[in-house]
Order: sequence, then structure tokens, then C-alpha cells
Amino acid sequence: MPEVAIGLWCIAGFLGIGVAATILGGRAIATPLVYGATLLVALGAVLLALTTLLGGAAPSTVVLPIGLPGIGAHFRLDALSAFFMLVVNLGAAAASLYGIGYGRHEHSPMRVLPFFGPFLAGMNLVLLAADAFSFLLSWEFMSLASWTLVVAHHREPANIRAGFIYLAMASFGTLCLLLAFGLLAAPGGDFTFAGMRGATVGGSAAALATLLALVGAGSKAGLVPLHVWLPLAHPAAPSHVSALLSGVMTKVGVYGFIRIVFDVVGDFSSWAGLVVVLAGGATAVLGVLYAVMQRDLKRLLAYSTVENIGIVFIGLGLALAFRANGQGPAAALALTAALFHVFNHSVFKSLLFFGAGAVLTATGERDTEKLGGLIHRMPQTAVVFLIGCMSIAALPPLNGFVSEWLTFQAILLSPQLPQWGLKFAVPAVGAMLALAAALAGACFVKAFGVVFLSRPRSPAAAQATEVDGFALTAMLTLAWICILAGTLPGLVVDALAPVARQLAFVALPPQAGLPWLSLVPIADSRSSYNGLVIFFFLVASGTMTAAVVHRLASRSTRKSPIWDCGYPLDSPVTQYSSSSFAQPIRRVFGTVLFGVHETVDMPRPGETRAGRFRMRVRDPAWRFVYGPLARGVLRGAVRLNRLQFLTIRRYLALVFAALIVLMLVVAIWR
Amino acid sequence: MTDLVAALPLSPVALVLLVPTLAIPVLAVISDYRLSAGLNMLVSGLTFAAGLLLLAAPHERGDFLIIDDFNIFLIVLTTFVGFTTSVYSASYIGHELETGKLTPAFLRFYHAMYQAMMGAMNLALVSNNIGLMWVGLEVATLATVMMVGIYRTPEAIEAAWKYFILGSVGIGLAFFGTILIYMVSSTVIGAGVPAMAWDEIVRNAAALDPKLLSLAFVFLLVGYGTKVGLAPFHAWLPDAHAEGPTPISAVLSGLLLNVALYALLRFKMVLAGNPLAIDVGAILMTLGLVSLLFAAFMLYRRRDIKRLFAYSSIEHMGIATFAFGIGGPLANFAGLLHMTMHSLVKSAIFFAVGHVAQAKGTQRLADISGLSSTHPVLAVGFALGVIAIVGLPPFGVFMSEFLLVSTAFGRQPLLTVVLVAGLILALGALLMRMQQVVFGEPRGKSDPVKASYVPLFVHLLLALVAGLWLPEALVRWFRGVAALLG
Amino acid sequence: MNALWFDIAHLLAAGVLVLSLMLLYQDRITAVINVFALQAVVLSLSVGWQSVVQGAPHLLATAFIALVAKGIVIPTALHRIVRKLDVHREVERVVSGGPTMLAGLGLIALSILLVQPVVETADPVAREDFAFALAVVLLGLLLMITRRNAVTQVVGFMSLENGLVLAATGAKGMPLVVEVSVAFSVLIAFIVFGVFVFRIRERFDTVDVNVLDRFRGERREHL
Amino acid sequence: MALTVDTALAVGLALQLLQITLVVAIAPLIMGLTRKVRARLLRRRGPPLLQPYLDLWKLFHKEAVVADNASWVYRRAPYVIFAATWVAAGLVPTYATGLLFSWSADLIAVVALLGTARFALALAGMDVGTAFGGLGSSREMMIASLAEPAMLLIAFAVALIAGTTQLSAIAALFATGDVGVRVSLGLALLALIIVGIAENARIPVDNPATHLELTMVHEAMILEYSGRHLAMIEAAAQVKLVLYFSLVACLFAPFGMAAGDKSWAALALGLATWLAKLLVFAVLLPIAETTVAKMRVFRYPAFLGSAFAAAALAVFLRFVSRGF
Repeated sequence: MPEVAIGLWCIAGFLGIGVAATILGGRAIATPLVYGATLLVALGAVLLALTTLLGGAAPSTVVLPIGLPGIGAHFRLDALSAFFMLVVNLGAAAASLYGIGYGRHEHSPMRVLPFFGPFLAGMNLVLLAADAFSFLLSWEFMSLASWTLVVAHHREPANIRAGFIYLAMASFGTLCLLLAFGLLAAPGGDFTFAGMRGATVGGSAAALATLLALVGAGSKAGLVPLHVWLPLAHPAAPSHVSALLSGVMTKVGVYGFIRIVFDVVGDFSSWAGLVVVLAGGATAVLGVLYAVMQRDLKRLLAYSTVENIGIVFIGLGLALAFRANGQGPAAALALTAALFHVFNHSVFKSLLFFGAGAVLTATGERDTEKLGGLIHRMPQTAVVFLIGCMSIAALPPLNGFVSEWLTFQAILLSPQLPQWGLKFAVPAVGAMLALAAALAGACFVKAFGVVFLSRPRSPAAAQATEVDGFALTAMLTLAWICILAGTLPGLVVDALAPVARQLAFVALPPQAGLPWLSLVPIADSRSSYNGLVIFFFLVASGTMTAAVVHRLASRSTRKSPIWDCGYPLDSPVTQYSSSSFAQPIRRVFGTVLFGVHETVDMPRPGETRAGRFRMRVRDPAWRFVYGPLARGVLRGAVRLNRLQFLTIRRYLALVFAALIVLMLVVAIWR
Repeated sequence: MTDLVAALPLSPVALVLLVPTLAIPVLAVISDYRLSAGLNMLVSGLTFAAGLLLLAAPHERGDFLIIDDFNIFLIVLTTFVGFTTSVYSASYIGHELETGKLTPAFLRFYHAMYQAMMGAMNLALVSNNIGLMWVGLEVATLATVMMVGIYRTPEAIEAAWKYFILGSVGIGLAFFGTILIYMVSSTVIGAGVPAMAWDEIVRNAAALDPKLLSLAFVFLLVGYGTKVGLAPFHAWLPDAHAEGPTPISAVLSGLLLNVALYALLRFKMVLAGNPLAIDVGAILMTLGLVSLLFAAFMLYRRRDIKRLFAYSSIEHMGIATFAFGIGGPLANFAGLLHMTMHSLVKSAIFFAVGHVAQAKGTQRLADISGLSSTHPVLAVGFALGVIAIVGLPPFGVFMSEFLLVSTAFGRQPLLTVVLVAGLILALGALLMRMQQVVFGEPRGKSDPVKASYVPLFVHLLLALVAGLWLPEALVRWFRGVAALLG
Repeated sequence: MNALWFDIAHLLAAGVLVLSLMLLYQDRITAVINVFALQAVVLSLSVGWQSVVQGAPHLLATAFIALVAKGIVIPTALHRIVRKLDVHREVERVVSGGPTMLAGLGLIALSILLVQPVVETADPVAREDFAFALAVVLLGLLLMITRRNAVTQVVGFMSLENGLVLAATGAKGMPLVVEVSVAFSVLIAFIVFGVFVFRIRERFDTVDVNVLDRFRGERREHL
Repeated sequence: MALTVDTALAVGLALQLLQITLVVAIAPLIMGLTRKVRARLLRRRGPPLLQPYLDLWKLFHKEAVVADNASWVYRRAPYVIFAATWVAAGLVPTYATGLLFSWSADLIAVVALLGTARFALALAGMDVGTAFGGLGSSREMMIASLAEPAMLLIAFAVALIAGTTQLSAIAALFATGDVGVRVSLGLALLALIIVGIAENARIPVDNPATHLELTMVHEAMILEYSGRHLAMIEAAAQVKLVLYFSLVACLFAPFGMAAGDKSWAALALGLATWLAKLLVFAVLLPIAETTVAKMRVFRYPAFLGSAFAAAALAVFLRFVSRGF
């Protein structure tokens, strides 16, 4: 049986689990059964993906007699699909494991369980689909399934709104992709990817298709300004689903872009690269700025997803530009960086969302202003969450740094590009990337510092308890993946070689054989990084110093109340809060971009009322794009609505007028 | 009338026409509503069976009747939806009687009219004679007028009256167009019955006078377009749907609009045969887009759940019309598929809506919410219906819209952008309402509904299957007709 | 065909047209009804003449129906309604007389413009008649939308239908003409019936002014 | 000198270790020197040169006072900070290029390692949950977010010229002198100095000697620390200063560094020149500091923005001057 068939069986399994969950109904046993089953299937899919990716098997295809009449449903499993299948199902497996424990807290399981399997099925189906119809069908099916999970907690109006915006944006994206496919299939009318690859569309058509793909897939991945649904929808879902939405489904969006632009469109001009790079840079910076300013933990994570998607798209744009100029190795580097980051982000974002979910179950709070001090109540969660934070903040020796380092290396190759626009734009984007990385550091110092460190800001936080073993196991696994991928990046890069070879026609030099397992993307003289050595040095020097100090110098410590320069106040509100932590950055970057407006009214001396701090942050995307749009639609609706209340005579007049107009048309026709 | 008689004894065609016709007087006298409802079901079932027989029947033509690719399937569809609707209406009117909104006396009338409408629509479908087609459509219209007004509430009477007046004018104009066609064709074919036979006219289309032909089409367009519900001839449609009994809303949206569009397409074929005649495609595209956009905007301010979906019917008729306006094998294919899917899904939605209205005791959207908490099954059916109708997979509407948009974009990029905008607008409005109805805290009263969900889910299942896999025969049929449509 | 016959047919058809033009500028309801009755009579004459010309006896039936139903029965019924429901005797116009007439002339011009350039294969009688019929139909519609008064609107619809009959009979050998004219008479009967039953004094869409405007689905007040 | 492979390895290891130990050993001295010079410039006698060593010694032997609600983060952080800074410093070429582990981290990685240290420091500042700690952390992160883009552009400009981000490779190339003097390099140097000042919490961005909490950034974060923990953080700060000095040295004044052949003479020379450079910088820094005044917090963007502008200009001029 070809690999792709096995993949389809996995998908069938997921769907079957959905059906089974519906049959099982709301029984208590349903939760562990469903998640256990999805865990097994997902692990199977991971195995399949790994064997396909590492075994270097030739792409296998299957055509089922369904779908578009006369064309059928084509499915194909190649290196690209395999890699993303790995990402998707790794996340899926972790989420399922986490869900076994977490799902017990779900108050209406029948709104989650039946849709979990189909959601996973949808994502996998997108990766295997090899003709426009099946692709879009699975694409939209995925959106639909995830939508049901977003509105699972349907009694909060905010979630309903989130679900609506999400589904509307998703359909918009789908229609854009549909238009793109319409262009690509136009010459032959052949909707299979193979046919589209063969068909040669005009330059302008290809360009338009690329743009449409960017918009369509970008709206799923969360490119600014198409990201608005993301921070609403991701937090609305149950946390393990949020992890999938944020860590995995956005990657499927990235896959869609890669599949269409790199694979199906094939030939393109370097300006496309420029557009994508700029879009990525803007997304990265804006996304992380949003993130820093959030006080809702899950929304913060969602916005940071936007940032990371931006980083991925920077890499993809560079790859486009290099490939358009026939610079294979550079393209391979950029592409590898992007895919590496895809992998990393899927891992640590899932980890962080699991952590947020743990906090949510332990305290019932998502608002960072009401958390704090959890490191004492939930130590294990704190450790893994810290690892996640450090990885996403791109700190060596963890994995987040490696992918960003690779992206920087690709950026440093940009002077090779002949186009002046790129020459000047790419360094600027590089600076944006650096800015994003630094702000991400700030963002996650805030996240960890406010939630886990400092003193509890609410009784709920003070009473928190550690989460169950399943959840901890899931988080621990992901944390280990972060560390391993950070210290042994060469192996990941080698695993990505087939994908690079497929899309950039060359791959990076093999890394596994290098001395000390170091990472040398281009040439020894050019640049190299060795996570393993750094990790070893850090651990060694740290422990050594500690040991020396403790042995030779004092090791005694004395407990004492907080000093705080002599006037400690024991009310937790005197601490730096989440929004006060963000204040300097808000001031520096937000004033223009987000129309940040802060007002403080201080009671006069002697007045008893409390002082008040009011802050307004306006999202430019809503301010300049969606707000006006919605208003316009409503205005039009109101105008036209008069037509509902005319008298019959007026309606007849309408008919009459139309008749006369048509007759005039006939009269002047030829 | 010779060959109409020759069609007897009991060829499927005759059955399709006779069974309902004969049932009319019977149903008109039976007063016990259970019996009459059952009989109604039985008759509709028989008609459906006859329609199925028609699939096997050979293609035959007479000056009055014709059986060709184009109408066989529509007959099957019509009789099928007619059947399911009769099943649904049996459970629906039971509730109406209990709540005293209807009396058995009215029900006799109701069932008689139901069969009259079914028979008339079948007549319009099978008739080869354009005059006969006209008669069928008009009888169907008048029958529905009767039923729209059946609740005798002021709103209902008002809606029926509006429908009646606009309908009559439409009747007049369509008839004028028909005469005109006859005049033109009679100069070529020669006076008499053959000059009104559609296939004769098509055969000689190239020889006919283009100017008068165009003029005739204009009148037919306005006349039948009124029944298709294309803006700006749509005025009767929303109120008629909203105020009539829900089964009637279902057949109005699911069938009558289709049949009227079918009539228009027959004449489009005629004009397609004449190179000098006016460009029908352009007109249809314009009307289609106007209807689509107009309806999409109107969806946002609706307060009555049935009126909401009535407007969505206008929208979808616009889409189909646009597809036929674009023309070409793929677009026509998409249009036909869209007609089919729309009649299945929209009637399913009305089935659901009817029960919702009965459960909540109101049609005001503002008073309906949290359905998934109080009536899970109904909520699922309703949600699936809306998801299907806005063109989300894996339902059939998605496939038709996929084909339409992807092919149209190559031919009419700008118009297609408008089309997509309209689709998004409509989708937004419907999803917003659907979420409001299905989710949130339950509001208002919520009675248990003892309803048969079978018709609802059968329709949805069919739409689902069609979205994933179209049977070979269906595809062949669509392809054939698409070729005819040019 | 004999030129005289042709001229007579032409004359009668033109008469129908002129009368529907007259309908446009009547401003008293009784007068409107009377003019309509006259139009019906002329129509029946023209139809009868056509039956002679075409040698189609069944058209006589049509002519008879036109004469009886629209020439006698319906006008008397309308007169009764006017008396019963004491509709305002004055016709309230939406557009004043002058512009209406101009529009009417414009419509006539348009219809002739549309039908004239038809190639000569078409039978001249039919063509002439047809131009007039088209004009009559359009004028009837115009009458319906420029008058507020229900009765006038009914009359408008009926004169529209007169146009249809004119066209139908003009088309040589047209099948079903009789059936259709019967059907239309029934339709009109319904409308008149409706006007009477629903006590529509003023506009078509107020099935009783003082009750129904408050009972429209989704009234403006709701918004 | 002909060496067998493993002896070469041993020598390489030794040289690397020498550098790693040197940067730590010498750091307090450099700090002391800057303080001394500064005091002199302010007409004070100032502490003795070796005072920092004594301070560290004292702190190490005191018992550490730890707040009740401090977590393990608070206790581990100083060691992490020190280790990260130390490793970074150990990988910046000082007296010789091409050391054994020079390839294990390039310029970007070194900067990132400092980022790790900063991350730990900021967390430590927030751990106990005081107003000052949070204030310090948030400002520190803000400054970092302003400094990093400039730093990346500096790396970009240098890499444009050297064609690599490998520090020792860059140094080796520039040491040959055939690169010549470039405008871009000058601008990059300027930018790097500004960034360095901000990163090391020197005037005008921060005042290491301040005792007014509201003006503190670095000091505010470590307000709660005492004893050995404080000592580790102080040591880290000193090492960081040395790191930046040697970074400037190896990027912009790489002369005298021992290149490919590690002959004793070359090594000795490299060592000497390196120390000399450190001394010069240690004298120049306080001079610059005394001429300016501490800035308000929200003036930093302008200050660091100038660094960004300079670095960007360096990059773009590089394109132009290459002229294609």
C-alpha cells in the first residue's frame, strides 16, 4: 500500500473517531477514549511522515473516484506534505495526550469531542490533497471543524463573535485561493496540481495568482492585516485546541502558501519575494507589539503566533527572491530556516498554550493582572513554561534561536540579489526581525514574570494547584523537543533536506557528519553555530561557578521579608503589573501605531477617592480596514432596506422601469 | 390535443400530470385532516414514482409535450421535493391545527391547492408548447397565491395580495412575450400549433427575426423573471415566503423559482440559436449580479427568520442566473448544479425553520436563540442547512460555486470579483444569524417539537453526497443540457 | 388581402390605442370606467373583424367574452364598488396629466420604433396590430403606476389585458387564444372581487387602509 | 613547530581556556580602572584600582539575604547570568584568532547569549514582586528592544565587508589591513559604541553609581540581591564590559592579534596588544561619560535611534561604495 493511502487511512481514523464520539455521547469514559484514540492515530501519522521524510521515498499518489466529476480526487504525499504532516500530527499527538487530562474539566464535552477528530482529519487532508477542489474542500472543512471548536463555549457572546469573524475571514481566504486556482487552471481547465504545474500561465496571471495565494493562505496563517480573527478565535477554544489552532493550523496556512506558490505556480518574478518579505517583516513587528500590550495570557500567545508567522514568511519571501534569481543554495537556506521555524513554533507555541491551559484550570484566570506567584504552586508547569518562553524568545541554546539565526544568515546573503529594491529592503527587514526578537524577549519576560513569578495578585492565583500527569507529560515532551532541536539543529536541517531539494532544487550541505555536530549552513568560513557546545559551556560554567562559590565562599542564606528599598508594601497591587510592564514599550512604539492614549486622574491631596488610570489602544487593522468596511456594509443595508417597504404601485413602477430600459436596449441593439 | 391524448394510456408523462390532477377534487372533499394529509403524501409519492419511471422512459416529443434531457431531471427533482415536503407538511400542519392557526376546512383547500400546484409545475416542465408552459406556470402561481393567504392574518392577506397583483402583471407580460414568439415563428414555420412547439422554434431559431425575438425575450424575461424573483421583480417573494405556511415557502423556494428559471432558459436556448438577436448572456449576468448584491445587502436588516431565507433564495437565483449568463459548458454545469442544490438545501432549511418557529412560537429572529441547548437535533439540522447554503463544504453548493467562480474568473474577472463580494456579504449575514439562533443563552419559550426530521436530513444527506460525488448519469445529464444552453 | 379590410382592422386597432390614451387623462373615476367600457367594445369589434379576416370563427367567442365581461359586467360592478365604498370621485394622480400624456406618447413612439423595422416577412396586419397592442399594454401599465386609486389601477390592468387580446388575435392562427381570454377574464374577476372583498378604497397594497398599514410584516416602525 | 594532532588539540584547548579565564580574571581590574579614571576626572581620589576584587571577595563571603517569597529563579539567575556572559566573552576573539571553539558562535550568537543573560536578569528582577524590580526589568527590555536592531545592522555592515559573521574570521581579515579604512566601518563603530554604552548601563543611558531608585535600570533590577548572588551579577557586568571592549577591538582594531600560526611570540604580542587596547578603552569610556549627563528614560529611543541610523547608513553606504 503506498504511503499516501496509509495517510488517508489515518484521516479516515480521525473521522471515525469523530463519529464514535458522537455515538458515545456525553459519557465520562468518552473523553479518555477519544483523546487516547486520536493520540494513537496521530502517532501513527507521525511515524508515517518520518519514514517518508527520512526514507526519501518517491512521492506516492492516489486518485479516488470522488470530487470533481471527470477529474476525481487526487492525493499525493511528497517531502513537503510529509514534513507538514510531521508538524501537524506531532502537535495533534501532544494535544491529545494533554486532552486526556484537560478534557475532564470540560463542562460540555459534546461540543468538543465529536469535532476534535474531524479537525485533525481536515488538517491532514489539506496536506495530502493534490487537486484544487479537494484542496479547497479540505481547507474549508478544516476551518469549519475548527470553528465548531471555537464556538464550543457558546454562552459567552465574545466567543460567538470570534467564531463569526473567524469563519467569515476563513471563507474570504478560501475564495481568494479559489480565484487563484481559477487563474492557474484557466489555460487547460485542469484542476489537478500536476496539470497546473504543466500549464504555463502568463506572467501577470502568475503574479496575480501569487498575490491571491498570499492573501488567501495569509488570512489563514495570520498575516497582518488579515490576522484579526486569530487573537479572537484562538483563545476562545479549549486550551488544547487553542494550541492546535495556534501552533498547527496556522502552519497549514503556511503550507498552502508554499504548495501553491513554490510548487504549483512555479515560475515567478523576484518582486513577489519582495512583497512577501515586507509582509512578513510588518507582521512580525506588529504581531509582537500587539502581544506585548495584551493582558489576557492566551491572547498574548495568539498575537505572538502572528509574530512567528511573520518570521516564517520573511524566510519564505527570501527563498522566493533567491530562487527567482537562480541562487539555489541561498534559497535552500532561507527555505530551511522558514521550515525549521515552522517546526519550532509548532512545538513551543503548543507548549505555551498547554501551560496557559494549565494556569486556566488551576486558577480559572486568563487575565495576567490577576495571576502571579504560580511558580510556588505549580513548579513543574513553571519549569516547562519557562523553557517554552526562552525558546520562543530566541535565546540560545534553545531551538527558537537556531531558526532565527538561520533566517539571519539568509538575510545576510541578500547582497547577492541583483534587484536594488531587495538589496535595500532586506536589511531593513532584518532589523525588523531583530526588533521582533528583542520585543519577543520583553513579551515573554512579562508573560513568565507576571504569571509565575512575583506575588499572587488574586486569591485564585494563591490557591492554584499543579495540573494532572497527562498534561505534564505532554508539556515535558514538548520541552525536551525544544532542547534537543536547539542543541542538535544539524539533524533537523538534514531532515529538511528533501523538502529543500524539492522546492529549491538544492539542499544545504549535510550537517550530521560535521565535527562536534555543529551547524554550518553555507561554508565554514561564512558562519557556523554549535548549540551543543554552547549548551555544554553554559551548563559547565554555571555549575562550576556555583560549586566553587559554595565550596570556597559562603553558602549560607537568610530568609527575610522583602526589602524594596526600605518601604515594602505588602499589597500585591504595588507590584509591577502586566500593563505597567508594557508601558515603556507602549509609549515608545504604540503612540503612533496603535493610537495609544493614557490618562491618569490623581485625587487631590485629602481626596479619598482612588486614583484612576485609563488607557486606550486601538488596533489599526480595525481602525483603518475592517471598521470602515463594516460601517459601509451596514450603511448600504440600511439604504437598500427602504425597498422592503414600498407600495405595490412603486414595485410595479420598478418592473415597468426595468421593462422600458430593456426595451430601449433592444431598440438600440445593432 | 391529439398527441396529448396519444400520450395516454398511462405513460409516465401522463401519470406525472394526471395523478395530481385527479387528486385535486378528492382532496378537496376529504375533511379529516389525517386522512387527507396521508393521501396527500401518497399522491405525491406516486407522482415521484412516476417521475422515476420517466428516467427510464424514452425521449419523445409531440407538439404539446416533450421529454428531453433538460426536463427529465427537473421533473424528478420537483416530484421528489414535492414528496418530501408533503411528508413534512403532514407533521407541520398537525401542529398548526393544535395551535388553531388553521382549520380543517382550510386544510381541504390547502391540500387540493398543493396538488394543483404540483400538477401545474409538472405541466410547465413537460410541455413543449410554449403556451402550455405559460399556462402551467400561471396556474402554479395562482395556486401558491391561494396558499400564501391561507392564514387569513392581515399580513398574510397583504402578502398574498401583493403576490397576486405583481404575479398577474407578470402573467400578462409573459403572455405577451409568448404571443410575440409565436408571431415570429409563425412567419417561418407557418401558422398553427407547430409554431408554438419549442423544439420547432429552436430548430428554426436562426431564421427568425432577431429584433422581434429580442423584444419577445425582454417580455418573457420580465414576466417569468418576476416568478424567478430576480431583483427588481422580486417584491412579492420575501413576504410570500414569510407569511405563508412553511411547507409552501419550501416549495416556493425549492421548486417554483426553479421552474420559472427553467422556462427562461428554454427561451435563452432559442435566442442562443440566433446570432443576430440581443446578447442574452449580458442581460442575465447583470440581472443575476444585481439580484445577488441586492439580496446580500438586504439580508443584514432582516428581523423575520423566514424572510431572511426568502432573500437568500433571491441571492441564489441570482447566482444561478449569473452562471447561465456567463455560459459555456462549465458555467452552465455550475448553474444547473446550483439550481439543484439550492432547491434541496433551501427546502431543507425551511423544514428546519418551520419547526424552529413552531418551537419558539415566533418568527422574530430577536426572540430565537440558544437552540443548540434546547433542541440539539433541530439546531444541528438548521446549522448544517445554513452552512450548506452559504457554500461551505462538504455540501453541493460548494462544488457549484467552486466551478462557477473558478471558470468565471478567467472570462469575466471584474464581474467575478463583484460576484465574490456578494457571496462574502451574504455568507456573513447568514452566518451571523445562524450563530445567533443556534448559540447563546436560550431565550423565549421553547416547546418540544414532535417533528419528523426525516425530510430535513434526507435533503441534507443528498446535498452532502452531491458535494463529494456526483453520479455519472447526473453528470452526463448536466453536460448535455449545458451544451444545449450554449 | 383586400386593402379595405386591412384599413378597417388598422382603424379598429388604432381606436383601441386612442381610447387607452384617453384613459390616461380622465380625472373622474366614472369617466375612467366609461372610457374603459368603450375600449372593451371597440376591442371586441376589432377581434370580431379579425375573426372575419382570418376566417377563424373561434375568435368570435373571444370577441363575445370581451364585449360581455369587460364591456358590460365589470364596468357596472366597478360603478357599484365606487358607490358602495364611496371612493373619492376624483382620481388622485401621482404624476399630473401633462407629463403622463407625454410619457404615453413616448411609449407609443417606442413601441412603433421597436416593431416597425421588422423585415417584411412578417404579415403587415399582424405587424400594425402588434405595434398598437404593445403600446396599449405599456399604457395600461403606465396607468396602473400613475394612479393611486384602486379602481383606476384595476382598469389599468384590464386595458393592459385588452392589449394582450389585441395582440393575440392579431397573430394569425394563434392557438389557445379563446382559453386564454377566458382565463384572463377570470383573473380580472378575481381582482375586482378582491378589491370589493378587501374593501380596498385607495391603493392596491392597503387591504383596508385603516387596518392593514399597521400589519405589514417587518414594518418600518420596527427598524 | 610541528605538532601531532592531539597535541595540537591540547594546545588549542589550552589557548581557549587561557582566553576564557583571562576575560574573567581581568574584568574587575578594567572596571576598577574606569572607576578610578572617572573619580579622577571628578576631582576625587577614587577607590584603589583593585577595589572591585575586594568588593567581590567581601560579597562572596557574606551570607545572602533572600526574600521569603523568592523562588529558585531568584537563586539560580545570578549563575545563569554570569555563565551566559562568560561564555559569550570567552568566544569573542581577544588576543588570537581561530581559537579552538571560535566557530561555535558567531557575532549574532554572541549577542544572543547576552540576550539570554538579560532574560535571566529581567526575570530575577520580577521574581520577588517589588515595584522597583519590575520597573528595572521593563526598562531594561525596552532598551534591549531598541539596541538589538542596531546591533543586527552593525553585524550586517561588517558581514557585508568581511563576507562572514564569524568573529575570528572577520578579525583575521581586517587584521591583514587590505580592507582599508571604510566609511561604513566608521559608522558601524559609532553605532557599536552607542549600543555598548546602552548595554553596559553606562551614562547617559544608565548610571551604575546612582542611588536614586527612579533613575535606575540595571541597579533597580538587582535591588533585592545581596551576598554571593550580588557578587555574581557584578562579576557578570564586569565581564560584559570586557566583552564589549574586546568586541570593538577585534572588529575595528584587530591589529596585533595572533593569526594562523600560534607561535609564542605572536601569542605574547597578541596578548600585550589586547591588554593595551582594553586599557585605552577603559580610560576613554569614563572621559566620554563625564562629558554628558544622564538622560530621561524616554529620550533613549532618540539616542539608540541614532545608533540604528548610523548602522543603517553604514549598510547602505556599503552598497553604494561597492558601486554596482
